[in-house]
Amino acid sequence: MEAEASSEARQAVEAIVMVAEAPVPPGLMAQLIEIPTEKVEAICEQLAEEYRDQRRGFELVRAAGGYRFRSHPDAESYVKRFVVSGQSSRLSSAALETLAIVAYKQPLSRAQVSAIRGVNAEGAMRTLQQRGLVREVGRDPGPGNARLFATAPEFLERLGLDSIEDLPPLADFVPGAEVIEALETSLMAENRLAPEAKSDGDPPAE
Amino acid sequence: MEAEASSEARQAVEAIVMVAEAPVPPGLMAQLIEIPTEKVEAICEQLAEEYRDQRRGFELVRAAGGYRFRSHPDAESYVKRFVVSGQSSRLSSAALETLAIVAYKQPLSRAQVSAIRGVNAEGAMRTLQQRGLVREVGRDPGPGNARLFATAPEFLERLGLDSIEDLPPLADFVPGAEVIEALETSLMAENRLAPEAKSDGDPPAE
Amino acid sequence: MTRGGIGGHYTCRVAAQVRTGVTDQPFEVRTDVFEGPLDLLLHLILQDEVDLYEVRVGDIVDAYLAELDRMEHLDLEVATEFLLIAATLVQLKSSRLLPSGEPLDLDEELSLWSERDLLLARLLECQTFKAAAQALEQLAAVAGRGVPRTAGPDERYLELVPDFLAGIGPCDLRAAFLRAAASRPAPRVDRAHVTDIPFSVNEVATELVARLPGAGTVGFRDLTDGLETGIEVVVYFLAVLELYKRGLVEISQATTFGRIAITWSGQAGLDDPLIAADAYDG
Repeated sequence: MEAEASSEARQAVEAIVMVAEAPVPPGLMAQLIEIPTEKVEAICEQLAEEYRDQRRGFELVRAAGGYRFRSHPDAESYVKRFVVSGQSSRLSSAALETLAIVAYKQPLSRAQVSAIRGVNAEGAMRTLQQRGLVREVGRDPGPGNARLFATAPEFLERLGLDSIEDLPPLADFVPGAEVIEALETSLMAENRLAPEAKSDGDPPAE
Repeated sequence: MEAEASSEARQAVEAIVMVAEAPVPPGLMAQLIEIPTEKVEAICEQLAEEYRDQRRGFELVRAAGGYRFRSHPDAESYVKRFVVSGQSSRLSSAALETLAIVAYKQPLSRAQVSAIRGVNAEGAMRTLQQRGLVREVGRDPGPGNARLFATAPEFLERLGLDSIEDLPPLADFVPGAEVIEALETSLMAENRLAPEAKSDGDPPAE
Repeated sequence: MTRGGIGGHYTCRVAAQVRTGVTDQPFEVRTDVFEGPLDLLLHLILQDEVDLYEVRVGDIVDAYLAELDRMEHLDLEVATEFLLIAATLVQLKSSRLLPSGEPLDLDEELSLWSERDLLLARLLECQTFKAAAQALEQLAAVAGRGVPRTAGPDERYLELVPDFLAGIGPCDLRAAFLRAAASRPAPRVDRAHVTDIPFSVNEVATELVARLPGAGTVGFRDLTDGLETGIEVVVYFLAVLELYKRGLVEISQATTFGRIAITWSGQAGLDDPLIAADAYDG
């Protein structure tokens, strides 16, 4: 049956949209799940309808070129209480990491933030801009003329810093144990490839 | 009907957990929705069951003292394609052992961790702090005022545990009699220390 | 007892060396890395069922000294802890070698017992936590199959958030940066069925600029582990060459087809030359 066949795809769509920080384009989901884009859209429409029928507290909406979960307007008063309660007042780890990247690498483009974080930084960047912590400071003179972002004065004030130079330096960072272990493992792999190398007993030069 | 009456509360719970960045304690939801905590917990259990029955791509789980949405394990492969995040960076065995010591002996100082492992715990502790799994929780009131460390909520979340009490009991991991015997035998200076002297060169008695 | 530490790692090369002649499978343990004497002892005793008295303490000391040489500076705590355990072993061993007819001083015998018991207790504790660590890893593996939602409230509610930076200081920011830059593997969407290359040389180079400073020496294979197509590896290789050209990394390869070791040598500072560089077309 058609419905049965797409059960896995349905699950995949729900799972991906659930963990996404920004609207997920149906085309991307189509690639990931390896089904046509129209199929993804059909699944999303169907899911949105199910949530409506079941009077869920959330809805699946299409926004900014993609699908996202958000709280249902009927539950707005409770969501407001929750947000105001301050329990969600700390920056999400996604937003904090994004803010940190902007702070240390400014000025830079959204694409550069995403490249460092390894995930799409759109949503987090938007949040930070709205909160006045990050602002646009110009355009990249290179190809593409990407918008460049930097921290806003509000950011320094809130952190009690005089200038960006007062951020704790990254340079004295010492690699963690797992880096050392990975290094050892690969050194050993090398020894295995060249068994005679170990006979001289020299410690590997590094 | 009871089920009807709680429809608004149900929606509120779903909406709040949907907008949360971290597990939401049932007590907090109870305050916000103005219903008893047990009621919140009952709603959450019911919702979790519904999602299971409907083979949703997400689940509602209890972790680190609260409820949160999470992608369903069945959709793991698709979600992995979509996000490359924390769980794919595995901890080294050194970091894991250190983490286990902190988890079961918390709060404790770095020196205490080092004493148990017989190796300097600095590197592993730093890694764990960076990963947000371990955090400083205060100072030892005794001499030296050593910093004390404990696991962070992120630790419980990563392990899918609700609280530290849910850790498997440490007693389960105490080596079995045969291991203890092997260790004892190996450390035994048999001629001198064994209860009854044995003829030299014989393997120790089983 | 000194509560020092051992930072030295006993590589398997060491273990194989001490056990020469004891087992006929000297290469079997090559995948292990030992952290300190407790770890090594546990391994020798449990995994290989070696009679401890067959192990030449001198070999362990030699191997350990070689290990210390390899470390950049001598850590006194490391050395102390090691010597303590080595001394205990020597004492236990020597007591066994003494002619059996000659009675030991009672005090000596008691102290020998207590040394042994202390070492035994530490080994047991160490073994217990090793097993616990494995259990935790399994729990994490099960829980890690799902990814938690961290999206937070959408824009409609954001202005209601009372204090966005509550409890966050400069050090939290630094930790967040290191988390974002260092512990995250390369951004990768599995697009094996799509022909285009998922990232450009410039993107990879930017990523490496974030990852490599402070990461010590990293093998090329560590960087490309998990990539699926040859072309992706090529993009990484080009990115590394680009960094080399700009004098940001040192590259070395000890043997033909051996490990390519990459070490950051540029400024790990705010003025990052690559960020301002022209984009490559991949």
